[in-house]
Amino acid sequence: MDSVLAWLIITVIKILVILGIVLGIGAYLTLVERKVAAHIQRRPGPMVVGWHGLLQPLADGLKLLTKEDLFPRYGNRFLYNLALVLALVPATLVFAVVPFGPEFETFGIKVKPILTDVNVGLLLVFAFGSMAVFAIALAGWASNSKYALIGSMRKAGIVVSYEVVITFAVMGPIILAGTLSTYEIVQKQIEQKLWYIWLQPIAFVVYMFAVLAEMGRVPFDIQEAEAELVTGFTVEYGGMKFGLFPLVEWYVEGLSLSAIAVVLFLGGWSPINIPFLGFIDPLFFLGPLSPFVWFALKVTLLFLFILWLHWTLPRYRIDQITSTAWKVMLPLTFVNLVLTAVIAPLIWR
Amino acid sequence: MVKKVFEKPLSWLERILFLDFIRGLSITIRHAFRRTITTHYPYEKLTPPKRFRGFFGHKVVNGKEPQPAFDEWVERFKIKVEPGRSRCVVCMLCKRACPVPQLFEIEGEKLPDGRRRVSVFNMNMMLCTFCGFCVDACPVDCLFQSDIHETASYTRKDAVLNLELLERIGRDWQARREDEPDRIWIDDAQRQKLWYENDLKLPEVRR
Amino acid sequence: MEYMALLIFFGVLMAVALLFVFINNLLGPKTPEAMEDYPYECGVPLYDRSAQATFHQGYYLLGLLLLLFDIEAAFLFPWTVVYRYLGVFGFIEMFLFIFILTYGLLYAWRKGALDWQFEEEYF
Amino acid sequence: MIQWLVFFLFSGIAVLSALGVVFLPNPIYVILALLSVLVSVAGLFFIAGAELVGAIQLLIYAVAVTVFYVFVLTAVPWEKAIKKDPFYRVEGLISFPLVLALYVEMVLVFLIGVSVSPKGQFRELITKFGNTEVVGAILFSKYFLAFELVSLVLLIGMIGAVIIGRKEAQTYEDHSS
Repeated sequence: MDSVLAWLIITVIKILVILGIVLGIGAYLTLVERKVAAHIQRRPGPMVVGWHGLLQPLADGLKLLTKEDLFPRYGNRFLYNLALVLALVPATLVFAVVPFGPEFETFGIKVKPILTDVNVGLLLVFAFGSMAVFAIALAGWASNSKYALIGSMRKAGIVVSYEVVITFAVMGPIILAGTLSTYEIVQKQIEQKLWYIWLQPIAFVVYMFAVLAEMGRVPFDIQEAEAELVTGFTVEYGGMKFGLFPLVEWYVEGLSLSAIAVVLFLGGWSPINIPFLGFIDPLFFLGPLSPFVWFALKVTLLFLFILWLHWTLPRYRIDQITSTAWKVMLPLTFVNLVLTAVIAPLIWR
Repeated sequence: MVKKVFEKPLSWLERILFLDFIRGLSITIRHAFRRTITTHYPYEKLTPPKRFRGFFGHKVVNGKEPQPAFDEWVERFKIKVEPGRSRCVVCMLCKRACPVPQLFEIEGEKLPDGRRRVSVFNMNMMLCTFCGFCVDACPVDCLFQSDIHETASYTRKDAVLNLELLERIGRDWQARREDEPDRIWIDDAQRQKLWYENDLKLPEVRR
Repeated sequence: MEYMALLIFFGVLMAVALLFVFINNLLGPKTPEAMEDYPYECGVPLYDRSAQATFHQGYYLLGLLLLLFDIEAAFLFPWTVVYRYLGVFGFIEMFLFIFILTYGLLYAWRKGALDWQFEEEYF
Repeated sequence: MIQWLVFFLFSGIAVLSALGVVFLPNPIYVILALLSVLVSVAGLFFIAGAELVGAIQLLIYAVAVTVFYVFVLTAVPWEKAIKKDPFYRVEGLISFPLVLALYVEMVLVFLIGVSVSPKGQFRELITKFGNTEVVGAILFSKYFLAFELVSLVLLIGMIGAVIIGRKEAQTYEDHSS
């Protein structure tokens, strides 16, 4: 009974930490995005609220909270609200299988900094990650606007194409690691002294493309397409409801899928890697905190890279996106799978 | 003659290694770490060019009227000329030229000495498209467009310019800018600094 | 036990999501106006009350293909995990599997099923 | 104890949503109810310890199949779809014995399967190696022929899908021209 209680307390603490990450850091990423976008366009970005706009997300949040709750006239109120729930819940559930660092011991209890280390973690990631499509489809359907409907159908088209690609792209690292658990995959990379990106550059590129598509980031942001669809499926939402969709789609999903990319390809919480030789840790002075810092650093860099892409590239057309997925990405992942199967025995020695 | 410019198709190496992506990314990252070039609008304001077509104003009588025309029109309509007041001769040509004539509300009054003067000149800016036809039509160079571009107001009533306000805008403008040479930007030097100090060049088309 | 944590997390997230749904109703002002809830249509009146119209799907067929390839992926995931213990036999098995399905992909490609199912004029 | 509680929760949701799939008039509610059924059945799998099946249930049924139905949604003529009167009464009557036969078959297979299934032989293996590994080991050694045949079945399915899908597109072109 005592162990159950301890487990419950630890679980609740982990859940609170994840919620803090999702809602706190997620909100502050709006500021990061605006600053990055501004500097790429040689503007200073938000500068007024707080020092260099540091309090801007709070101001935005307050503004969104005190908006009137509007509902489009001929829409479907139940589905309109259900879309919000469906957007937030699966996207955040992905964080349950993201390992933030190695197992550590405090007060005599061993704690894994991962909510649930399940055997099929990766499959859950992609299942939950793709479920965002229902939120968008429902939001588009329930708000009874043609812009929203077109946007949501485009998102469904993208998910159809990239769902296959992403599942095949991650098979390479899984072969090398021989497990589907996210925690174990990182451990295997540390044991084999190898980040899998060195052997899986194709899979990494394909995975990043698929991440951009699932997040709805440029160059695949056609479900929003400010210029033609007036931000697509969110056009009839207002207040915090409007704020939640970009929060979930761009920031929460972006963070979780970047974290999974770090876990699969960049060695999770391990420091800088020299293939087959070992790891160099310039942050050794942080002691036991260093793995967590490494993990956060890698996720941040990857996320900044996605932002950088967003503010550089133009947008593709929907048929170009789907045909890229099926005609370029999918054959590439097949080739990558066979190649990995050939070289994998060398890694297992 | 039309010069046709075609983009060179990507080579296989460029396709595989995403070289065009990398080229674009390198441009954006270089710009990201340079100095910002924008003015922070509510705190820093650029002066618009003299020919800027903003809010309307009435030039006042100050001895710089377009001479043969002004005297002719004053004689024709028997206008009382008061220095420091509007040059308007109540000819209604601006109202005629306007595509939305009901935005003008112009009335003249007869003074005891038999001469006349403009008494009401309201312009409802809610209807105005800033096309400038009225300015072209004005025979005495009275109605003009000033450099005021912050035209927002809190109530609809504030959007109606009356004679007093028009004269005030005109007096202000004449004091500030009437003698300026007619060029596009007042602060060309500042613009040069913004653009050329940061060696911004327009890219050439690859062919 | 591991999945219980997932279930608890799910419950907490449902609560958070419901909070997000109702928070605007609680905190926001209520100033009813005649046209405030009118659907967005670029400032013109709606043509039909319902926008949930039927329109032609360009990627209908891709949905079917997704289904088939996902089933394939479902078979390959156990293989990736146990490949280490299967050796050459496992490699040949997988190679045949992928080969046959690549043929399916090529067939779909040749038949134009991977293309957008529209005429050019619809762009 | 708590396992049973969660089991009854999920199975209750599954049964209720299945009833919804059958009786709800609006197609989008039907799809939502179907999603709810699939997710709660995945939850049942997770409780029973069949992690791989549960995850694949989520990946294939809850995402791929249901997204496909979302596509179908936009191809439905709405004026007809929302009407409540039954369209296919005769077909329903004809198919009823078939559905009944299917259910009887399912029950039979279930009972026979329970009687001949290995009684807990794999329990230790699963706790030792994990669900996915055991499934993979059995699938790729004992049943490898079935596995290869599956690829053929999938190929046939793909070709059928392409042929049917293309035909529809051609008729569409015929109409438009």
